[in-house]
Amino acid sequence: MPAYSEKVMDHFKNPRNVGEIPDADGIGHIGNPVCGDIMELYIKVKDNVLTDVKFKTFGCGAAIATSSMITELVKGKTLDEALKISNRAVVEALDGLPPAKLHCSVLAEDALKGAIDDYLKKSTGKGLPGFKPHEEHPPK
Amino acid sequence: MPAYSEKVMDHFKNPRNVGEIPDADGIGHIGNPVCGDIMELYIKVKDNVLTDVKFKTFGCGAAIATSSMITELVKGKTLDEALKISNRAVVEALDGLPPAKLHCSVLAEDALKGAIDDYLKKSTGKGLPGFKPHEEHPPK
Amino acid sequence: MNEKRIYMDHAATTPAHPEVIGAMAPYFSDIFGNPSSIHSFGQEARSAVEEAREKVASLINAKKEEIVFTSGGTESDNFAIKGVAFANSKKGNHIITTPIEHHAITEPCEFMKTLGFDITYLPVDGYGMVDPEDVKRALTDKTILVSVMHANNEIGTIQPIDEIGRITREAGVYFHTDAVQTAGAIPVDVNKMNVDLLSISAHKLYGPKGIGCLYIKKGTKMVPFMHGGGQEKNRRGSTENVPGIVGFGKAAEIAVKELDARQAHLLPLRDKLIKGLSEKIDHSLLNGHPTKRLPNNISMCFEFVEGESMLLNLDMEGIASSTGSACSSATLEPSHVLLSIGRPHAIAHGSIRFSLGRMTTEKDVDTVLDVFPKIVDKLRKMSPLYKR
Amino acid sequence: MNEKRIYMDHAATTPAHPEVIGAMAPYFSDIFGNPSSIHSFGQEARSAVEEAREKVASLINAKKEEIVFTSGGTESDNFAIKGVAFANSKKGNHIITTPIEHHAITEPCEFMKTLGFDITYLPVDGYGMVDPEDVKRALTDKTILVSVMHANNEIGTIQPIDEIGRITREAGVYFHTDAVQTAGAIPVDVNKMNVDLLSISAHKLYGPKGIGCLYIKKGTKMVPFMHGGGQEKNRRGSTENVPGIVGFGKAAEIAVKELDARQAHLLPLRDKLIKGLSEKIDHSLLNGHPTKRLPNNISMCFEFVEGESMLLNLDMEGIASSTGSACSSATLEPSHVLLSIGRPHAIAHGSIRFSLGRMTTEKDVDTVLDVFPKIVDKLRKMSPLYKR
Ligand SMILES: Cc1ncc(COP(=O)(O)O)c(C=O)c1O
Ligand SMILES: Cc1ncc(COP(=O)(O)O)c(C=O)c1O
Repeated sequence: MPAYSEKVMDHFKNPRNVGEIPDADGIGHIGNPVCGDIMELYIKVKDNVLTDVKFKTFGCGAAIATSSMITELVKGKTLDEALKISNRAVVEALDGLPPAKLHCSVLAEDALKGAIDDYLKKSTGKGLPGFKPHEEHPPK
Repeated sequence: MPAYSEKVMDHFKNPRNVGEIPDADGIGHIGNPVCGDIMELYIKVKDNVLTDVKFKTFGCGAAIATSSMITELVKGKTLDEALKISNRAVVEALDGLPPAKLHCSVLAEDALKGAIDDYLKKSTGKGLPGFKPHEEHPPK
Repeated sequence: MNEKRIYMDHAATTPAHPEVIGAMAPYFSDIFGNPSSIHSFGQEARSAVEEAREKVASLINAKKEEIVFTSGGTESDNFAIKGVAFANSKKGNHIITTPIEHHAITEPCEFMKTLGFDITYLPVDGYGMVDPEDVKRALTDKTILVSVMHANNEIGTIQPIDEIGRITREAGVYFHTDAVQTAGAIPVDVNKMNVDLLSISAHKLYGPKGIGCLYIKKGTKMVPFMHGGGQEKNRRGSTENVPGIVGFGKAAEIAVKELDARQAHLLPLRDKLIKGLSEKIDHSLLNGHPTKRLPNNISMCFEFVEGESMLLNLDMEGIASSTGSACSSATLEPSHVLLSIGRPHAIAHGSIRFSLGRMTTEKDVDTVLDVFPKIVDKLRKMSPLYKR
Repeated sequence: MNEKRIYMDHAATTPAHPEVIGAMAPYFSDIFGNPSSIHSFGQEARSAVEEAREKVASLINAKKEEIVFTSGGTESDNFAIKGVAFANSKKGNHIITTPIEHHAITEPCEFMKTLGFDITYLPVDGYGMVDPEDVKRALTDKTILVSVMHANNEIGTIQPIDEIGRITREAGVYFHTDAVQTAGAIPVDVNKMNVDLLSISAHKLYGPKGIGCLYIKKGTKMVPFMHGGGQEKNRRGSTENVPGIVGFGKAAEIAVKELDARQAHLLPLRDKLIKGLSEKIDHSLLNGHPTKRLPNNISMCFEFVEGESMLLNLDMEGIASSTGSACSSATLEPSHVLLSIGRPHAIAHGSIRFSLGRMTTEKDVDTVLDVFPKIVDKLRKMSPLYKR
């Protein structure tokens, strides 16, 4: 059972960058309702920089907090910089997650990559090389 | 574990008729050290009446109390009257015994019968008809 | 701090009643003897234990000798399943139960499976109700035990135990019921219910944690679960938890006295909360039977939102509740109970249970009715599912 | 009433330490949450449990994660035996133990026998001591577990656990020790002792009744004993007994602090009582090892008298003791421990155990030395055996 850090609770209580971007350049959609976590990540890209990032999440406290945290971590970063931010970095930025909740950070990483993948496909015709969402949340 | 009645504790604390009768007319010896209970019952008989009864007992609280009680119950009684006093009567006179301790009353009855048997053997050459101590306390 | 908070998780555990705490107090260091000891310290403790046994027996209309104290509901359930299974394995290896039992039943059943036992899980309907006819149909000549809980801890549905008991008794098969959620909450009568075994856990009825009992009808063939010294008439080893037992006894005594009042107090509150939430929140579903239901149980699913995030938001408002979502469990599976009554995964993840208690007030209910719809609203705004 | 009485039965149970009672107090109805609950009530309780776990781990030099809370020594012992047996039955079906274990070990072993396990009971010498070489000789390729108690509850003999542990570790066989009588009484260090499993019961060290723990070395292959919810990292179901666990933690903390002082206090009292009784009463025998012995244990046999009658006479004088005579048991057999160390039945029936504690004074010892010889004298006068 979760005993969340203050950072997690802060991001859960006041999630940053909630919402959609109607004219998003890329959208990452990850997870499914069966497993109880869905994240949607919207990005705006200008000159290779993530000028805006927003999310919508259906999920537990950790799912919401990791979504919020990853948007904060990548906003203003270049795509390359953003892609270097691993799920581990998200967990660290949140002062840790209970072991049973680590999968949420993987979800967040995948949602970001999914959005970048979508952006690259739209803009270059080719997606993010090697991108394949983790199989943490297989549909049943 | 025993929760003895007040009567039992009274007879245990102040056992009646403890001792030996050096010139006893009959001696009942029952039980053995293996099982943890031994009773010796001494009787003096005059005109078919138990004029004196004494006991020595190695055993638990119930063993001592039943020995004491049976001596009190039979003292002054005729042999026939005494033989009618069953282990059950001893238990009742003591206001009951814990189930695990009922065997002690059987021991007391047998000790009395043993003493009368011994007396009859000595005085008439024939023991108490049908007397056979219970097998409650087989030696090991 | 407690004063501002609203505790609506009585199905998880209850605070010990003040009289329970008072009753236990002398037994920690004054009357502290081991009840198996012959000396006066031991005998004082023994009397206290036997007095408590009487009180617990009264709560369920049992005989004193039929009550075996355990460490709680889980031990009682393990004892019932394993005790009957090991003692009657010559007769048969078949156990019938339901898919909505507490893990304290299903896990021992699954364990016995590894030792060669067959387990039948009966179907339940959309309310989580068992059909007694299904019990009849499931019985075979290998069946040694049927275990059906009295009322479900998550969705509150109360089973037709009496009827099932008539069927098992006729078939000569032992019948166990887990009454952990019902003892002290609704009438429990082992005779009317036709049960051979019944589990109770004290901390669910304002008694202390770590103590419970298994009712074992006289003559029931069982092996001990806790093998050890000859305590509890050789049915359960271990030095008796004297303060716990005394506290349990007191809790049972209070429950007998208060039973009617408790139900009269809780039913309108429960129904007000269910009605209010259903009206105020769209896409909400009541879990469990609307009337054959624990008087303190409100279990609902709210679509498009996840349970833990609702629960944490409630907690932030000082309201304690529970969820059947199990995002935190290793399997990521939501409650097996909600799945068994046919809730799809996505909806099962969005469940909340409020369980009321002795101290719940109408004001508490009103607070929840005020606060909770806003929470759902806030979370739905954040949910990628709601827009669709 | 307590004031006049002398309690010398600390091996049976101890009064909870005042600080233990104080520590538990808030956890009955203030901080009463279920530690599995996510809300604040639950998390407060969770913290208390984890803090207590730390303290208990410290007492035996274990890691926090290696402590599983149970309902007491009996459950810990059952868990150790059955948990290892069921989990390792593919590897083997042979368990080695001793004839002088507590029933909480021998009864589970005898139960496992009915399921096809083989049990070897090692020989013990006249002091009840196990020879480590005998352990080595008894090991087979089917052996999955060795269980040898740290110190015996009746006769106080302390076993060479370290050495046995070296042998089992080398052989790759799990080793359990029942430390119910030693934790808090003498140093207990799971690493020095080379054990994989170790049982403790809180009420033997001034903690509350109904709580204990099993130390499970990391990596030990076990199945749960109490199957249920995922508590205790899936190793033991059931709502945690929070007040009990907190009390246990406090008792462990106090024990760490007081351990040296306790031994220094008890050893001279123990030896004075043994010496005094031996000198004042003819035909008396010390049971157990004279020096490798619990600091609080005086166990003796007095020929020609029976244990319960000594005990009751002591109780009448306000002195609480214990006997290995079992005239009250269904079998009428005296203590299996006394028979195992070679005491003939008749003598085994005449045993008394005094077990001292924190509050025992030299005056108490002197009172016993004054009173007890008179009791033996009185009973011998009544005994048909003494004259011979
Ligand atoms: C229906 C039911 N059975 C069994 C249990 C287990 O009881 P305990 O946690 O006291 O062992 C519970 C509660 O957790 C329950 O609700
Ligand atoms: C050596 C030993 N093991 C196990 C136990 C059982 O402990 P509990 O009665 O707390 O279950 C005891 C005490 O009764 C004991 O002395």
